[in-house]
Amino acid sequence: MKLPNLLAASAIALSAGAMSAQADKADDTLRLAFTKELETVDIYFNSAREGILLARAIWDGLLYRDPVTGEYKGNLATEWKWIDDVTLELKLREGVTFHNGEPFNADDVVYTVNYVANPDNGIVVQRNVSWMDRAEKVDDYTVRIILDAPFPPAEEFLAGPVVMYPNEYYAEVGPAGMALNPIGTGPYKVSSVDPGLHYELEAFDGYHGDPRNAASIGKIDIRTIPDFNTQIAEFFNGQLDFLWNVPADQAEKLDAMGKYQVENAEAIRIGFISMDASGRADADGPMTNPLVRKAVAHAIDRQAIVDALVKGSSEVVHSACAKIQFACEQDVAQYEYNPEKAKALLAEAGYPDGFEIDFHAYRNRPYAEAMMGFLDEVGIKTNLVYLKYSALRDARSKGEVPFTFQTWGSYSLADASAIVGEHFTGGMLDDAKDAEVTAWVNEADSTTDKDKRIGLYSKALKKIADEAYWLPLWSYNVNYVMSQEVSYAPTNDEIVRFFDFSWK
Amino acid sequence: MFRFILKRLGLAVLVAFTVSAISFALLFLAGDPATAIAGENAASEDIAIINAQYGFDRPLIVQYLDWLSKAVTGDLGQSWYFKLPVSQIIGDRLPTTMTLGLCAISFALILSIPMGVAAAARPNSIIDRFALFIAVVGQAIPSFWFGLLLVVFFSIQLGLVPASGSGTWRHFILPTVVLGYYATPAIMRLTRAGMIEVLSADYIRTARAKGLPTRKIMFKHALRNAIIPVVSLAAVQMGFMLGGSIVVESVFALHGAGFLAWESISRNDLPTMQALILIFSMFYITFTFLADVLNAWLDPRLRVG
Amino acid sequence: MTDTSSTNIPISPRQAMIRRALRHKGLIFGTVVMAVVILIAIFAPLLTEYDPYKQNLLTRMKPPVLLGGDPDHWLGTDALGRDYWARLAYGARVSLTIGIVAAVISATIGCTLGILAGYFGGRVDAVVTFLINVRLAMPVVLVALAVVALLGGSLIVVISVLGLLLWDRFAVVLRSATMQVRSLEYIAAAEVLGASLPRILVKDILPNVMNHLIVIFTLEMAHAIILEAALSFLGLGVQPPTPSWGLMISEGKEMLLFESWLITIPGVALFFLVLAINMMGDGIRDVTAPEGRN
Amino acid sequence: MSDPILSIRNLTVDLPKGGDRQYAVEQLSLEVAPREIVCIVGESGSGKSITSFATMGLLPKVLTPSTGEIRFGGQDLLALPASEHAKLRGSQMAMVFQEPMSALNPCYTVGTQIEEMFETHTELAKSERKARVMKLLEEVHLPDPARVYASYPHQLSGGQRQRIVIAMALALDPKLLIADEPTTALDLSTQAQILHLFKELREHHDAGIMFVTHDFDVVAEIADRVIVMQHGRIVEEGSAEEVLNRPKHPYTRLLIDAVPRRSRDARGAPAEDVLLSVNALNKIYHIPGNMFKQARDVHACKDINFSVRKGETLGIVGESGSGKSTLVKCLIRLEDPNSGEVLINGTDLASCSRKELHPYRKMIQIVFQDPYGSLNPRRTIGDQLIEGPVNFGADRAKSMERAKELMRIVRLDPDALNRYPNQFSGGQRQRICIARALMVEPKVLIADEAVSALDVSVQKEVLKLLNEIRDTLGLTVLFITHDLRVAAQVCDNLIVMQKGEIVERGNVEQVFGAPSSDYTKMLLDAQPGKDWDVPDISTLPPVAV
Repeated sequence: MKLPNLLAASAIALSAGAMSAQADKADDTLRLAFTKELETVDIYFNSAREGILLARAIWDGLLYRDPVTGEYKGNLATEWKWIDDVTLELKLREGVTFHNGEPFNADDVVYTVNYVANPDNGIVVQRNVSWMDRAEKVDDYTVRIILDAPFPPAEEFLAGPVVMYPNEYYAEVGPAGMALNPIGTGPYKVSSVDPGLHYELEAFDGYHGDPRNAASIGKIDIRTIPDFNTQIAEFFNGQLDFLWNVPADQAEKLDAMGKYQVENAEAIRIGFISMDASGRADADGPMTNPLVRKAVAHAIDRQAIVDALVKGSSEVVHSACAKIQFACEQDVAQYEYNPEKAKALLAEAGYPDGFEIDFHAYRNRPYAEAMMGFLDEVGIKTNLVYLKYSALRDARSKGEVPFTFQTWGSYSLADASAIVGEHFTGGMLDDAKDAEVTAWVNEADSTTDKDKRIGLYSKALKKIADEAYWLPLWSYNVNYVMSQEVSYAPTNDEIVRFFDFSWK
Repeated sequence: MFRFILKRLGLAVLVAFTVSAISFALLFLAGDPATAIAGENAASEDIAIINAQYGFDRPLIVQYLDWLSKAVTGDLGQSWYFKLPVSQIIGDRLPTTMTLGLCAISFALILSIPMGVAAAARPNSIIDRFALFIAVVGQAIPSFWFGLLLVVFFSIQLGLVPASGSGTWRHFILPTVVLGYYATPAIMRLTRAGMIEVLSADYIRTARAKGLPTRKIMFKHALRNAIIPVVSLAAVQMGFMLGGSIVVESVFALHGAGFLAWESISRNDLPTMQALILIFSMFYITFTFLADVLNAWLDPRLRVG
Repeated sequence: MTDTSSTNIPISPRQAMIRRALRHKGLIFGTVVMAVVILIAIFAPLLTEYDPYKQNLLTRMKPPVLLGGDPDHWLGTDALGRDYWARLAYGARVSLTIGIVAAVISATIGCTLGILAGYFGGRVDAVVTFLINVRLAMPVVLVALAVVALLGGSLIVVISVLGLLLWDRFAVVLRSATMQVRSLEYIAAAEVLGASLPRILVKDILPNVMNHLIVIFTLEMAHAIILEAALSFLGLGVQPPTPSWGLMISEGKEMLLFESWLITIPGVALFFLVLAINMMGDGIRDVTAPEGRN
Repeated sequence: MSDPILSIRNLTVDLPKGGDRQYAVEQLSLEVAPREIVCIVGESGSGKSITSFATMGLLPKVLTPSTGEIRFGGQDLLALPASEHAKLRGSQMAMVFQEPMSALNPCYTVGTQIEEMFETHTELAKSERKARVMKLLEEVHLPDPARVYASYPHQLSGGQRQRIVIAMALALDPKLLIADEPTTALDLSTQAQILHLFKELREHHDAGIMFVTHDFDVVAEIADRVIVMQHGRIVEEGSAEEVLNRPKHPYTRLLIDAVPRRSRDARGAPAEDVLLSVNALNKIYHIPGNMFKQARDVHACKDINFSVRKGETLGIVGESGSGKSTLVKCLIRLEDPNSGEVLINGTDLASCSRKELHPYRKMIQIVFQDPYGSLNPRRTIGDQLIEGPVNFGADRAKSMERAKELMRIVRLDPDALNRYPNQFSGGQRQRICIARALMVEPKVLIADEAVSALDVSVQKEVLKLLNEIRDTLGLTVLFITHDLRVAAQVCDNLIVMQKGEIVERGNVEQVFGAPSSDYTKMLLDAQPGKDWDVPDISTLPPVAV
């Protein structure tokens, strides 16, 4: 028992010493790893975090949201204005070229918008694009984007997932070609793609450089290493310069070694427990009773879990959205940790001895276990059903899941509609099916009046909290671990921006 | 002879067909393909679109026959996950797995056959006990733990070999050891048992009566007979390794077909999964067939009279 | 002139077996370790005052006493502050259950198929051989993963999947063993004496292939335990908070490079259990094999 | 006589501790001279094979020579290092084994295996080696040497294989040839040829031959000198003529007395009424092919007709492959005949369904050849004896009583019912099998080579027991054997089978005295020791012990 521990300890010491010898600064290459195999680099055909990282390096949106101030700036568009509720006119930046030399102009924007807005093309995340109806060319450097209906967070989407593709190239190669040889206007161009396994990026000399910086590091080398221990091993060996999404315990240990830079940043993702208030899974189930749902809320010591397990900059959340999101009302009912009260509520609800229920989850198993421990204390016996996301989502959409631990990353969109709009508008992920809430949210999402939106969301979020449809848990955070030579300031939106990296 | 090869092949096809039908039903009934295609953050309306697009509402048998008829012509379909032809993805990944499988089985054979022979030559000697030790440890140690220990020791601490990846032959050393060691105990035990049995056979006594040197008796007369069941076992193990190297491929970040299969399960990428199961069972069938041919060469009793 | 056997009557097969067993070091080692594990499993509540499910987020990952930990938890605590010794002791129950029940299921399937194929030969044999081939051509780990991934990893699902996938060796070995026994003349004699088929199978075939059955049983039991650990490693074994050793290894894996005792303790326990089962299997084979023909 | 090639003095070989005796061979001394065949005779366990293995240096590890010496070519083999001894093997001394079927490596052609002798011990060139092999193949009278050279063992018959082993032994013209029961596993006709070959060798080679056997007929056929062994000791030694006709030691006399006579034991004629009759019975086996072999049909029984009267003993004689075992299996319905009738008391067993057959099962019972394989090692004797009656609905306790009685009839201790088969010797097991068959009170008892695997002295006892039981219980016996002497001694009538057909039938005197078929004539002619009339021991002068 003792030996392997010593082994590991000495291994760490040794490799830490050897680190600096294997500098990657010398060949100007930043090496990092993905944990999952990315299905395709074409951002419109993947929905993964890894895809967003690559997309932000390779392509540009029309707008740009400053991650620090939250302010929207021009990117491929320099000016934009609303003609009416459903028409946005944009002036495009001149003199921009794609990685393959194709010049960027209004045709590219029109082609891209019309392509992605067409449901027949099967863009994976429809929500990102379905709000646009079409684009029209005014002149070579002016376009109009026509919406189906008023869509308040349009700017957020244009600064995020909606990136511009080269029209001639994309028309020729299609998604398959784009996946293997992506072409954009971004600070990095792709020099090689081994689908799912290996990506090499190179700084793009012709980058326009505003509002984002041009790349500082010459090459980015990304491998897929599924086992996180192996990633750490490679980090020790100097084969990786940068680890992201490092679990809290490991990040602490790495930090304690004093050899690495460990950074923690907030993420837009929040965790929550969704309860079967509408009785889809079990019409007479305990979760249909608000007293039970409130008992659950009182039973779990969220602060303790945040302190012990989630750590970092995470904090307990009470409202069903992320704090940085627009219209995320914070003044809602709060349920403090109080097991006695939970027991009393259960007794009042007719479950003095508690009950037994399936508890579905798909990630962060230790968090789920910790919550189960707390629930067990008040008499709620849970059977963990730990499934792959797709299987769980399938079960949820069929209404077979009474009680589940979920998380939602809102595609890094800083607007409450990205989370509330998805979960409380009567869709297949809506466990509450509260007609009133649905009406408020739908109304909010079709008006551009910011104050009105804030008011409507406030009503909806307050009711969600009062009824305890969800138990919002905590905000997530991301740990980044870097070698000493790397300089990078992480942002609070879970996005790693390669162009912000530099060597010390 | 020709007739029997045909019959044998027919049986093989039937086995492959049955395996693919079973797995098709199993995978299809248990998972929801549309969610898988849409991905983690997909919204509800995305899934509805996909369901219509791919025709998942058709009866299962129709979908299966559709798949099968295309598979026969070599069209394994498109990966739902990568949106690329399955044949292309598998083509990319198979070489890694094949390399790993061949290295591992060679390692296992090189380690286990001489040890099995030596152990059989002197039962209960030090070498026999050592061989037994190697075997029982091999059976009892979980391969992922073993793999990670090797990484800590040989890669992090000694810096002798890379911890992950598949770039050079050095990348394959640790995975080969881990996967090969997994197959070693069974092969060694069988070699030892076979040798002990063969060494007590009458023809070995005859060989000794002829005054042949011990080395020649062991390797020419005994091993050739003892190796026959080992060949069959090695074929089964080889087939198993190709599909069963998931854990090793995951630890060492070798992106082979085994890992692809496992990932395809978690992504519900049915076309890839289906194709892989078909290919793995084909491999198994091919290996056992080759083993039979090899055995026929080794053992003339199995040849045409 | 009754021919009484000479003065030194050879001992009965059972006595001879017991004598050989008492001299077999591996068997004794295996049996002792196994017995210890079984006793720990049975008497777990007496061996620790801690509840294996009781978490305490304030005392997370306390190292074992040997590594300078708190004497209250002599094997330390896990990532949720649960007593590691309590989890190990209760986990013995789960791991043993998985091994034994999965082996019982596969033994039932494999023996039935193997004995029928070996006894009847011909068409029955062809069908069974085909089934064995189909089973072998199916990549076990993949199929197990697929099923567990999609049905969720409850103890019952894991055990059933393992049980339904590990019967091939039983079938193969019992098929050939039965064929061998089938050709012996006492089977013919029993048939001529009017014994019914079930009677022959139970009285004459089964006892004589029993040693093969026991040996394969131990092997597959060990195999099931190891496979469960591998499934757990891939996140698809028994579900938490059930303390199976495989799950403990998989949970401890997270901190492999930093708190390696978290994986080492259940890893060593699992290693010794599987080692002991295998050594018992080997021992039983050694002890029963020379029997039959003096 | 010239100087001995081999002389063994005071050889003692220890047995592992815990056995029933201390030595495998004790204080053994013998000599073999050139051009001489010395037969070592004894029953199983007498130490005769151990002696030959000790000489060759092929003893299993658990057996160790403790004292004495084996002098060969001027040196003591026991003092020689193993590698030196190995050099002598094959070149100076050679050995032929009992089992030709398994004595050759199945993976190599026989040519290669013979050539290995030259490869190991000589410097001959490849072409020369092959020429020498061809010559050897001719010398042992193998037809078409070129084809045989390229054949694998499984493509040759048992007799041919034994010739290959002999050719191999002769390859380097060894001074000493040891033959360990070389003809025991062979058919009568083949045995005759191999024995003839040995006699030829004595003429053409200078080698001394040590020939180990348990069969006095074989001794009579070829021995110059005879050594009789019992319990690891030599009890008698002398010229063949002397030992065979005027044995001195009581044990030798016992053995010779046990050799079956070629005449029928006198006894009353059986009754006239036919109990069992077999009409036009046919059995065809379909041998399924495999990857490398075509499927084919084997006509194992062709139009078999015979009948047996109550109380009669009918002998069915034939070599291996003659179809006699298949016939037996059809009679007891372990196999279903393709056509024909098996009538017992007018009931046709052949046409019964399995279910209808059940009550008739007990009419015919059988005792098999292998005393080891025919008892279930995992059940007590008692449990196995009452199996039959219980299956036919009898009460367990009553059956147990009957089992005790039968144990007494077959002269075994009734207490033995609680023991397991491995606690009994081969002869005892055969008696248990007889008792088991008798438990259901059958009308017909089939003895399928029931005494072939037993030592002569035990064989004699069991035969005697069978005869007694037949007479006291009024049984009808079908006696299946390949041994003509045994058949002659116990049977009333004989049928001779060859290739699935009956080629000869009649009473013992007819068949043996005036055979009509060539095959029967050939068989009779092939018997070893035809010229030796077994002496009537009772007429010999008593020996002073």
